[in-house]
Amino acid sequence: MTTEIAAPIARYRGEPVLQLPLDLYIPPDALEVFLDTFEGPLDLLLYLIRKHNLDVLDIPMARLTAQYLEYVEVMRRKSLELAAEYLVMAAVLIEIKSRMLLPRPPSVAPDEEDPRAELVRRLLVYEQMKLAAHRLDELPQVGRDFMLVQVWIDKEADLALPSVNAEDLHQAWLWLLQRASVNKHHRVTRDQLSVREHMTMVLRRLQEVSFLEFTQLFSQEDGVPKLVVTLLAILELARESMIEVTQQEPYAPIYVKLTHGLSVV
Amino acid sequence: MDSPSFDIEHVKHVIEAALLTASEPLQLADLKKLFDDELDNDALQEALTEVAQACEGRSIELVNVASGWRFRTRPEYQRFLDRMNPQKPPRYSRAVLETLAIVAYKQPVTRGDIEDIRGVVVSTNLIKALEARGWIDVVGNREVPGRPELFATTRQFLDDLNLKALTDLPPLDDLGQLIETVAPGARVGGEFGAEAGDEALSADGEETGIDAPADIAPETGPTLN
Amino acid sequence: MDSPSFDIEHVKHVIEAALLTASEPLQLADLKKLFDDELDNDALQEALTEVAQACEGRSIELVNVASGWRFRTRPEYQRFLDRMNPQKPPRYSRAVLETLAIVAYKQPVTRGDIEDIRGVVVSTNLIKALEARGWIDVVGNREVPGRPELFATTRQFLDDLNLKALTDLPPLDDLGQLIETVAPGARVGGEFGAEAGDEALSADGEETGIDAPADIAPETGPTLN
Repeated sequence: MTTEIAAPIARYRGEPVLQLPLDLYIPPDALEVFLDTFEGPLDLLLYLIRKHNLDVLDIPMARLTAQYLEYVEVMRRKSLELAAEYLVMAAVLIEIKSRMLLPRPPSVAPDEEDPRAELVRRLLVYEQMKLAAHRLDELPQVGRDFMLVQVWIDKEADLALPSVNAEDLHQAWLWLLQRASVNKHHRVTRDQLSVREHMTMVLRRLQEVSFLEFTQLFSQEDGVPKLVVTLLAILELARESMIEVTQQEPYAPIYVKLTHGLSVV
Repeated sequence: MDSPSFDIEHVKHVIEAALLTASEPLQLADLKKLFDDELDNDALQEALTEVAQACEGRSIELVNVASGWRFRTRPEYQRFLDRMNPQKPPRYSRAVLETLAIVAYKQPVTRGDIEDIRGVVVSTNLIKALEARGWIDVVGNREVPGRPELFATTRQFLDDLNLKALTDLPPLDDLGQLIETVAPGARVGGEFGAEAGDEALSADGEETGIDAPADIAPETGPTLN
Repeated sequence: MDSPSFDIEHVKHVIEAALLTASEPLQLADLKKLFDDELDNDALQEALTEVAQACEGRSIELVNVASGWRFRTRPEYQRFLDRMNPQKPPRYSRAVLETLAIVAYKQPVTRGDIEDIRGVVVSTNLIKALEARGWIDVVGNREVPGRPELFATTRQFLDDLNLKALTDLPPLDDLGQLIETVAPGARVGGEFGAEAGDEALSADGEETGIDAPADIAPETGPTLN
């Protein structure tokens, strides 16, 4: 290179880069987050290429592969959950690199592809879509950037009831997550739902009668899972002070009733 | 308001936009929220009157019903609208759907629980509408001051949604991955120095948050979440 | 029509009432049903133009989207409306947005196509979220083993983004331009000189197929890498 040290070899985000960073330094604490920042190996590779201002048509494979592997290695050392795609890409990079090291006969057929061509094609197509996604998100969107007009029609005969399906509830929950940023908090799995469902069932039964003996809430035909779920439901109801569980003395029957014994609602 | 910057034309336009897009009638208190500067009732009333007057001779009118102000079509236009009729079933508002989702997934819940999760007040009308539809009902009271009613979904809800049990509802486990939880600036994946720190923080917050759900699901303890 | 009783004011009012109350965009064919007398397209179009003009300077506007005509609020009023109603649709994660972009620009695509372009597995939930939003749906199957489903964007997707056709989407950067992203002076030549041997590739990328977008167009079907 004829360039003197003082002349920036590139500008990255407006900052002059005087020297190419020798490695990609990732603060250990940020690593997991760093991994989350990328949508996969292609995204990571693009980042490395763009960050170092590499020529996409002439990717220095040895350098890129080394950095990529270093990154993957750190992830493994940290025992982070490493998506399989990252390992597959590592193999692809190594393969390309080794093919490039093979000496080429001078009479190389003109139609022989550069070993990097396929990778480059994928990177560019991905980058194209990544940019498109960004622009798509910037388009004004109904409900977010503008609203639809809906004027009331005063019409008594209109008894058509809105319909709802399970997917609507799914979508509604997404809205909730978004607004409250509660993503990790509301883990509702099938098991928990089942407990919740049984809590409702127990409450409904207690509404019909003022109290029940504990054992009456269980039925022998129920399988073990159901018995357990029912027990969990009763415990949870008691914990949330929705029911009272009482026992006069040891070994006496246990009674369950609505708190305050109110069956009138 | 005698603030010199009070621009009645602007106020009218904003009010009109709100009234034309609201799914329910709006009260003066709702309309006030539209503006940063405190707007007094007189100014609002004046703007409403002018918006109403601007509708004269048009097909819609601004009316004040029990629950607030709303636009409606003038009855004489009904016969034309009927011709177009392909009565598409109306859709529930997002407020209704969210409330229903909370009752379905977190039952039994009080109105307070719903409000905590949604972050907004839940109107009585909304609860009543779901009760009238036969989809939710009261299954008890929680033993806390005020003894709030506990709502749960009904058998009919399952029937109408063609479900056999609540467990047939779509699981919600990994929905969190679908929405943006990081700062929008972080998306380009370009620089991660400064932002990485913030994200690390929120990642931590999330983990500890699991043990302290009190702010979102008050009475529901850690065991169920 | 040149019927003497043709009253454009009346037509405008009726059209406006229909558009203000409709839950979906209306097409000319829908609007025609509003009138007993046959109304020709020119007259309707004229009335629509006048209704649209009457909105100038107001907070709503009449727009023509993929499924027809409808009113919407102008985006500059959104910040006021947000104050009253903090509920916003979810801001999707990059994974969702990239998937949406691939379906929008490369449709029809299979899940496998999406995974090939993104280089990662695409979760079922992600696809479901876009389907539930009504933005993508299945339009067929590709005739290869497994008959994978082909996804495309819906009319509602265009409507929700206020677009009339897919051609209104922001244009893609062409691949050639992405290659140029590196400033000419920024070549790293020296340091990687040893490897930079094959100038052939960078000199005429065409032979390598990099400049030939046909290669990556959806028509190439299942071979799409």
